[in-house]
Amino acid sequence: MRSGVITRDDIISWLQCYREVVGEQKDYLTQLDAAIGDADHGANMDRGFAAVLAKMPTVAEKDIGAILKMTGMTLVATVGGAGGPLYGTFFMRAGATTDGKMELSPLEFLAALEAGLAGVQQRGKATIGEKTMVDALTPACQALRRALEAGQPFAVALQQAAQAAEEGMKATIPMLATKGRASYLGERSIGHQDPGATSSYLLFRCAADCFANKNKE
Amino acid sequence: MRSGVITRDDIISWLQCYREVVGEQKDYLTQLDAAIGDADHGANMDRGFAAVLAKMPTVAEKDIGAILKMTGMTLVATVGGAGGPLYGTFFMRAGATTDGKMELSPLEFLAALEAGLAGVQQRGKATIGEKTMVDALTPACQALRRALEAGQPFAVALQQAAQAAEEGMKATIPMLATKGRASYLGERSIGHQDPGATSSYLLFRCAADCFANKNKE
Amino acid sequence: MKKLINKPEDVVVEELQGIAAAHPDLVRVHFNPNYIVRADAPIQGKVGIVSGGGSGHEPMHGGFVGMGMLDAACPGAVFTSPTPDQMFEATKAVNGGAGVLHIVKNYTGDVLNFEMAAELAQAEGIEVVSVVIDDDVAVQDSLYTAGRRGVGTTVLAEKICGAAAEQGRSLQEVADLCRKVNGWGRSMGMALTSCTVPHVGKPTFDLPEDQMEIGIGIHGEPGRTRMPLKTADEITEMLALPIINDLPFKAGDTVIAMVNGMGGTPLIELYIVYRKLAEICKGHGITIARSLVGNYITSLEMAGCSITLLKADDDILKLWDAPVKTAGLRWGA
Amino acid sequence: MKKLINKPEDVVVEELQGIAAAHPDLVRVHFNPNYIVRADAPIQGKVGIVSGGGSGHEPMHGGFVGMGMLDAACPGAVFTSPTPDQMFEATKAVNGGAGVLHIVKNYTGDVLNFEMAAELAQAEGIEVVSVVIDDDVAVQDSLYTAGRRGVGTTVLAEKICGAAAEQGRSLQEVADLCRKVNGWGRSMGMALTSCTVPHVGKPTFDLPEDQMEIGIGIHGEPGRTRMPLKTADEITEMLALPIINDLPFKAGDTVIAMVNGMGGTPLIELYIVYRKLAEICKGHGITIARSLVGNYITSLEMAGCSITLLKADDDILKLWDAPVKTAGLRWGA
Ligand SMILES: Nc1ncnc2c1ncn2[C@@H]1O[C@H](COP(=O)(O)OP(=O)(O)O)[C@@H](O)[C@H]1O
Ligand SMILES: Nc1ncnc2c1ncn2[C@@H]1O[C@H](COP(=O)(O)OP(=O)(O)O)[C@@H](O)[C@H]1O
Ligand SMILES: [Mg+2]
Ligand SMILES: [Mg+2]
Ligand SMILES: [Mg+2]
Ligand SMILES: [Mg+2]
Repeated sequence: MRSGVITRDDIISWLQCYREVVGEQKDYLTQLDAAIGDADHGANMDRGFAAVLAKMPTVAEKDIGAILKMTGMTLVATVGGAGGPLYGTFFMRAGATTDGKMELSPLEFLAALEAGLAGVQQRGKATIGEKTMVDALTPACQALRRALEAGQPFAVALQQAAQAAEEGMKATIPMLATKGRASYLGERSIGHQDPGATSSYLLFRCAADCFANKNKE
Repeated sequence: MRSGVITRDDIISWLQCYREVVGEQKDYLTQLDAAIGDADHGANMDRGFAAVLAKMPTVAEKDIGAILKMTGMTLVATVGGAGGPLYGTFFMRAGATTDGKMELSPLEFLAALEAGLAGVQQRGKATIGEKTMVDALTPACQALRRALEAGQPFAVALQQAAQAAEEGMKATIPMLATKGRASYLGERSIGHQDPGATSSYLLFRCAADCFANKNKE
Repeated sequence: MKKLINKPEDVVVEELQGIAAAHPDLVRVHFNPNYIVRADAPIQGKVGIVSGGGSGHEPMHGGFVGMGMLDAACPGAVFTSPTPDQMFEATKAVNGGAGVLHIVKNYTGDVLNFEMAAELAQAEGIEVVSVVIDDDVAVQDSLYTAGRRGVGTTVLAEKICGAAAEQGRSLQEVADLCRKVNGWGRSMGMALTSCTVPHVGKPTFDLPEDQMEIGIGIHGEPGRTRMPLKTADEITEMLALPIINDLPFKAGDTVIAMVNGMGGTPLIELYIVYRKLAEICKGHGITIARSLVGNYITSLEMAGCSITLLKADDDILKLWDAPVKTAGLRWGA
Repeated sequence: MKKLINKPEDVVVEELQGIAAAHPDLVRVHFNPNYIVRADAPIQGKVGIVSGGGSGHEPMHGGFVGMGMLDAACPGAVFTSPTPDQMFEATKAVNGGAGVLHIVKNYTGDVLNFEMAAELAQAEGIEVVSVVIDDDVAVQDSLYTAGRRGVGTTVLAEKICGAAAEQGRSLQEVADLCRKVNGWGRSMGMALTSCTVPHVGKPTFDLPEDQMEIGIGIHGEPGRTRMPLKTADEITEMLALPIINDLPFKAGDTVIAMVNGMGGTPLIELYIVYRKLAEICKGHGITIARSLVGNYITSLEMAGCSITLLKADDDILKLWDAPVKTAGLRWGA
């Protein structure tokens, strides 16, 4: 494939990669949720992405927008909790910006992610610093934009985005939660890493890993 | 006091002694009951004899029969379980045979105990070998009668009775329970000492200790 | 020991004070001796029904006092049967001139104390008939032993006989009905955990994380056998089949089915057990006409369940459907 | 993990199958998407009431479906709010043309999923009003946070609004009533033990033998503070006083009081708590006009309790007394 171009197959392998990672990290995510939530984030994400993969055949041949919208709608219909509507909205919005497209430029891919993040914030009303997935998604999108605008190769940019997501995730540890279930704990929410920020970091980590070959050509 | 004569004060100190012993052995009796019953025999006996001692003033000046009847009625009214009606009947029957008496001969004391045992068997329908208090009371009464008829001093006879009660109590360990709560365990009742046989042994142990001085005069 | 209590020795009295405060419309609570009676007792011309037993089985029996069920309940200390003076006073308090039925669970202590109470009441000219419930198939019945324990069928007998008394049936008729219900009811229970008697302070028995007790009673006693933990479906079969085979319940029989929690098991699990029980009954051609799923006859906070099946004819079903107004069981009123 | 279950992933579906088998007279259960509806839904001209949330809180909400209470309940996975398609389908199933009220507990997940469902239903021309219950005084309220949790008042709101809908009140009226009940209801809970989510297999948090959690929610979350175990009377004060001071409830107020068990606490303990609660209310000049003592909104097998006080006027009391016929709450029918 041509360097820096994301095909529908790339999107599918990204989602497949994420489904596997969520499966492996299921217990870890649930443990994080047990500390400041209700011990189901791992099970929720695992259930949701297993369903997404099962539905892949229904979008065979379909465009990237259709794949991402199917992903969002499936998450909404199978995950529940806060994670379901939020990740569901993330992918549905991303899908809306990529309607009809069979491939994306790095900047189009970024635009899709930014639209997804905007949707998450619209639904969840969370801003940065409230100890949620927004704290991983926001710096990740910002880093990706910075890198691409600086002319970095896509794979490098994605590595930087994943790194920013990881730092955002770690930054949730000292935060006092003011949104989501963890907010009920008040002071006791401090000192724990947010599970949703963690699953969001993993999403960018998978992108970086999947598209790693994108500049080697 | 004259050798071998049991006064109402002797009876009272016997009951006082038993109340103390039951208090000390409360947890032990309850443990035994936990293994093959419902973990309340110690608490039941402790509650009952605390009440008996509290009522002692009501029989000040009264005869031995009145003291024993009060004891039985108080046990019936405060113990509950199987222990309450059985020990209650034991003392009520013993009281009936000592009506109006201010003192007892050793044989009269024995007759009172035998009447009590008969009452227990009439109420509970248990015969020897069913893993109940009857297995301690029966050999104790038999040993006391044998010793007294052989002309043994009262204190010596009581020591032998207490020893027989202890052997009877230990003999319940290998028994398969066929009466009382322990019978529901079937085979699993084997290998445990019966709590009621244990509290009955302690009753004779107290008698032997209280009346120990009865031949030294 | 982790319990919402103050002093262990005050548990029963404070519970009774709570019941009195919570249900003044349904019951009155008498202290020394302790018993719970219908707020409107005695009811002239109606057969009175008195039951009782150790505390720790809530809602049984106090939660079943009210219109269409019990006239009085006598709570003993935790897991210790009450004393004769309680049943004697309760019997007098509910006697409306038509006599009083004592529903007694078959435990030596309960039987002996109710027996003494009946003797006292009869001495005062009150007609008393006692019916002993012994429905636990985990215990082999025998003339030479204490026989079977009284468990889940007691709840159904109290509801059905209560309705019959409410209809104005005679003491003999209500007693005969109670014997019929006892003859047609069978139960068996199991435990996932032990329970802790307040004045003891530690679990009555230790049950490893991977073990369960089958054939337990309702006093935290260990059961007939201990075995490795099994699935809900396997456990339901281990309880249901001995019950079905004991009566035996036959194809074409109609039953009232109860899946009862032991106190610490949540409803979500009891419904999973009921699901399998319904499947098993169906497989045997047995029709479940009515059901109860919940905590009705418990052992403090023990986790586990029991199953009761009661063969039911039209009379029993009509009496079952009749209005009942108690804290623990209520419909049609 | 000791539970009466088969596979953790089958817990909710098998529970629903059990409910369907046990209560065919009261409810129908729909699978994929999962929801429980009144056997006689939809009722033409009556406002429909739909609630829902994660499973593990039984009898809430499925046990409250029936005449005089909910028209439908949507159970999610254990402690996970249900998905929009469940509420969307349930809303269509109960819509009798008078509109549908969504009673939503204030948890981000519940709020977001109900919100999406309401958008879908409105897109199909069904009038939907959502009322969010947020009565937990353990959580400081604030515009800048997720706010307070919805707990015990939910049960009372479902009963009271269900009766109002049964009377034929309009969607606006029933929604306004629901907001009034939420405004007048306050709750707080505590835990003696954690609980174990089936697919997790171990307790959500560890609580030493001598410690308790105060200010818990209903999802096995740890509470606001951990402290050494106290007596029932002290614990009751720690829950009741913040509730009374928050509204605040004043001398002369009439209330409906609920002492709710978290699932693993036996009735005998709940009545001991109720006893003290009644004493505290009396001391504050607050009259308890009606009460509930038992397991109504639970966290699986967690041991502990919560207290709810609802200020009540004549309208609320009349609606409270109106007939209700559900598996979990029943009287007058
Ligand atoms: N208002 C919100 N905005 C963005 N993210 C949120 C919000 N509320 C919760 N989250 C995210 O959702 C995660 C929890 O997801 P999950 O456990 O699946 O749902 P629930 O909390 O309903 O059990 C949190 O870790 C947090 O990152
Ligand atoms: N039928 C009986 N005859 C004689 N003694 C009996 C009988 N049944 C039980 N017991 C005695 O009662 C003891 C148990 O007493 P207790 O624990 O106080 O009553 P419960 O078994 O009702 O809890 C048993 O250990 C046994 O010795
Ligand atoms: Mg969660
Ligand atoms: Mg005992
Ligand atoms: Mg006992
Ligand atoms: Mg959740």
